[in-house]
Amino acid sequence: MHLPTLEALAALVPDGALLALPPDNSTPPCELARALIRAERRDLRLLGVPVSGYTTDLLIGAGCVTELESSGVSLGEAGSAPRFLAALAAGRITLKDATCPAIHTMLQAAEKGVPFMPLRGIIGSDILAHRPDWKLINNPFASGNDPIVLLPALSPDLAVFHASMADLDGNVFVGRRLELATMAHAAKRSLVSVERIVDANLLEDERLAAGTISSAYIEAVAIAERGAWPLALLGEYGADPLHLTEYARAARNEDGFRTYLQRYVLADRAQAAE
Amino acid sequence: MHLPTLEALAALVPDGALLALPPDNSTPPCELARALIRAERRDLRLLGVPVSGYTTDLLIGAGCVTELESSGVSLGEAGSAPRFLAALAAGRITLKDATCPAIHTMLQAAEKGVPFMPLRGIIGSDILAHRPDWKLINNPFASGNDPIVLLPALSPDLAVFHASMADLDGNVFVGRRLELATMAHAAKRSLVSVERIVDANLLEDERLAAGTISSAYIEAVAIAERGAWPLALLGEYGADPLHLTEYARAARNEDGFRTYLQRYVLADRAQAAE
Amino acid sequence: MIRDEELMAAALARLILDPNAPPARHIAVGAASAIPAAACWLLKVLGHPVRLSLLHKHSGNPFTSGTRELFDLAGQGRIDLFFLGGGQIDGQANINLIGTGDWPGSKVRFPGSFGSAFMYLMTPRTILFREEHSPRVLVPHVDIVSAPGISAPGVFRRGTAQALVTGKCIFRFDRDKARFQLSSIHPGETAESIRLATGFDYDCPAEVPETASPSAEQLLALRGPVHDRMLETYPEFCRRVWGRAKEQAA
Amino acid sequence: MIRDEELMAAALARLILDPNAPPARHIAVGAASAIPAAACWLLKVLGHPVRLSLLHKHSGNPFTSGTRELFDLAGQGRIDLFFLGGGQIDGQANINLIGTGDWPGSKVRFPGSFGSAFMYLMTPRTILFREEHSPRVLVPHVDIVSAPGISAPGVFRRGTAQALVTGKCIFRFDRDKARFQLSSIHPGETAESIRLATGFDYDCPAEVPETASPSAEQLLALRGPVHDRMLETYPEFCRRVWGRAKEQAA
Repeated sequence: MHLPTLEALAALVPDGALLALPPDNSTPPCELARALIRAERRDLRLLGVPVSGYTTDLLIGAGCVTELESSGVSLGEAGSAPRFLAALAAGRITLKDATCPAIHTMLQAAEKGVPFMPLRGIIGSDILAHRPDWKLINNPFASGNDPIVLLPALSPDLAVFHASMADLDGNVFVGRRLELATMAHAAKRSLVSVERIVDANLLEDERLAAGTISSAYIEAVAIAERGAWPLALLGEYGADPLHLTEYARAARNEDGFRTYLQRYVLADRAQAAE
Repeated sequence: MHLPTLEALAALVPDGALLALPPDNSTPPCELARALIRAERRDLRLLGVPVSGYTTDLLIGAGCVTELESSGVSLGEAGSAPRFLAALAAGRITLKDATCPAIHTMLQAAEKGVPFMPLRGIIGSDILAHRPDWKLINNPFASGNDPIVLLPALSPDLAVFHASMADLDGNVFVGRRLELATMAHAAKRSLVSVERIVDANLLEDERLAAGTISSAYIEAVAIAERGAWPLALLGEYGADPLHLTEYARAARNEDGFRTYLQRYVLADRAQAAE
Repeated sequence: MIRDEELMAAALARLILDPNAPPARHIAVGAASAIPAAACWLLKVLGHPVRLSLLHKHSGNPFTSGTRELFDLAGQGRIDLFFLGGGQIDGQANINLIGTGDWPGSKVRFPGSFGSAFMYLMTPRTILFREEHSPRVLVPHVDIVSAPGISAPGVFRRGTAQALVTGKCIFRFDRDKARFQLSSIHPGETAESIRLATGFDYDCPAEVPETASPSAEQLLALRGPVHDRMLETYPEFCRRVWGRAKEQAA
Repeated sequence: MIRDEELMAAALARLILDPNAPPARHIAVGAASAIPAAACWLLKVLGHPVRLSLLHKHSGNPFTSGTRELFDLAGQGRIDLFFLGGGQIDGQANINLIGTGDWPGSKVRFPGSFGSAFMYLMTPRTILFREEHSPRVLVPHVDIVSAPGISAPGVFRRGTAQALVTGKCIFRFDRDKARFQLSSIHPGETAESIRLATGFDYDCPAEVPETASPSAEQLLALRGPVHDRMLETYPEFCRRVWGRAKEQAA
């Protein structure tokens, strides 16, 4: 389904939904996040696939988020994620610490339609002690002692990301970032903003097909040019490091963040893009 | 590693190896199979990923195979697989019946480096009763009775297939047949025949990267033009149904098969390609 | 004159649209299922909204994550309807794709189970289809169970067979009774001829309607646009049934 | 004049080539590990056969199956060596990337564990790297364990830390004693200054050599071809250390 505006796409995200988000260096749906803030979405639960950055910090700062599961939260070279840290310290968000392959594995379990999947490692990490939803069993195929962690399937309400292109049938090209395919397969529905709609069937091109997520998983697509700004979109455009530094500085305190929000999010998009 | 001849590639397959093979409608390494027959390879164990056809029937008929694990063996529209049926009836091969998603799952477990993975379904099928290596447990995440099958990781000694192209670094393009990627990831080593070597890095092209298996998994590549003949190679050329019918007819009995082998396999390749 | 394949395709199309069955938004069709594919294309061509995923479609194959994706989709509950056949099918809707006699087919060996042991349990609806209707195929009890018609309580299962369509009739499956009931009889057959040709016991109401023939509109669609769409994936079938594959394929 | 980063890169390169350690055919390097990346590029540039997979490489990123592929590769045993750091690192080589104080970081919250809880156990060799060498970072016991330095018998684990490289010295890790030993001291430091700056206890031989400075050949390589190869992935680092990122990036 193609939607006329990003606002229409944001309208499909209900309060309280569990949103799977790609990391900053992948296909971050920044413009969609700004639309969610303008729509005053509340009680969102975010899942970093497998880590989180600017988009998550922005949504947390704007008060849209009550819960976050991730394996790491930072602004990369721009430093730590200030609004995340402030919200965590103030107890405004609940944090579930994970480790990258565990998040991939929980999504793979949902993709496969099984209730759990095992993963090596983790044993001895305090993460395990703080994840009552993760189970430690003995490998049923081992003759002796061989503890292994079982992770529950995780099916987000929505997978949201920003891709370079979709076709008229709603197939979406993500290239080699195939963790997005697993994310879309695992999620109940996927909402995607794209740079452009192409007048060709991506499934018909053998070069593009492997990097294409079939429309079977995509509920809606809307165009958002430079929709990953101020982050990069793989194969399309680079990040805006100066802006990220500006954000990191502004977001150090509540007032600075409010000013940033006013200027780059709540103000109309034309301005924001300047 | 690029090899000068297909014979050199076949020489890397030891007697008794467990070979993972793609099905007829995927990227079947037919010319490599013919080279293995010419090299009189013995005691091979074949895994159909997830089913088997002409290539497998040919290797079985030529006496290269002692064991087969697959979810289905047939020549498709050309009918049943005659040499497979004959060898099975004569007790010359051991057959492990599986079901398609179970084979994918066992390879996924090896890809992930875990000893097992669960899969729904299967319960109530006689396959389960004949697979002592598959386990039935109760879902540890369920409050009540919820039996589920656990499948062991399966790591073939070799994944062998025929692709359209490889680059100079040994990266191989398979397009949307990404079960081949899982097969290569799960296998200890992969041997690939290709139609051509391209003078470009497949990883540098975002359109091709998602359908490319990185050289990290590929032990050796050799050129075999029309190496999938008489089967099709996706996106390259179609199958040769007349030849497959000729094979099906010839292979009905041992003599006919010997004649076929003589003409199309043991005779030198130039002739065979006619 | 209406071909048997056309009659069966139209009958399958009606079963797919059955308002009493769970919705069929996404249907997957295997390589061997030409007539079921024709039924699905018929619905699409006549404007019914249904996503059709052909496993062996060459151009534009919908499974961009490899052949595993079909099974992942089914695992996710995204495949609403699938078709299965069987070398043997019995009165409890068990299917046998492995062989007759002792394991793994000491009398006759069939190709194998393919995905049936998984798909039959993961799909809300399965339509069993086998053109040959004989005591050899429709047996009291299958020699080997590739996939079970029903499952014990507690076993995760989304659905069972909705119906069994053969060259002679349509049986409905009653999952609670684990038993087939004769639902309609194809032209030229009688309740008696069906009983004689069927190895398993089944319920038979006093009045059994004749299987409705395809409408003129359906026939036009089947012989025109449906044929054209099937040509790439099922050339042999198109040639055999409509005798036009060669020219159009060339 | 030799920069600290160049000294550490050369030291890391020597550790990677350690003939007594398992072979390092395939090394993966994360986004935050610029100096380890420099060490790996140095080996490649000087002709040592090693496969280098940079997690955040933009063009030609080696992970064509998505970011999960790194962890799958490690699971398969195909990653021979990985680098880990820590907000805290203790005397048993436990690392803490989560935070100080109570869970999940009541005093100082760090970014998070990333893949450490998996990679540390799945990789035959891990080299711990942290530039800051202070009692704040090198503690007797980490407040929170992101990934354990050693594991109980029976726990699947391919390897432990080989060494810990800091801005002041190199510690070797003895997995049997679960204890570090001072191995070499960077120019300008002494055994005493190391002891004062280290919060955990460790073994210290009577004679501790000075960390060897990079050779002229290594310096040429680092400032030339290594810099050029790192520019795309670590522009900030290149600018800071070699002050040439901007021009060349432009």
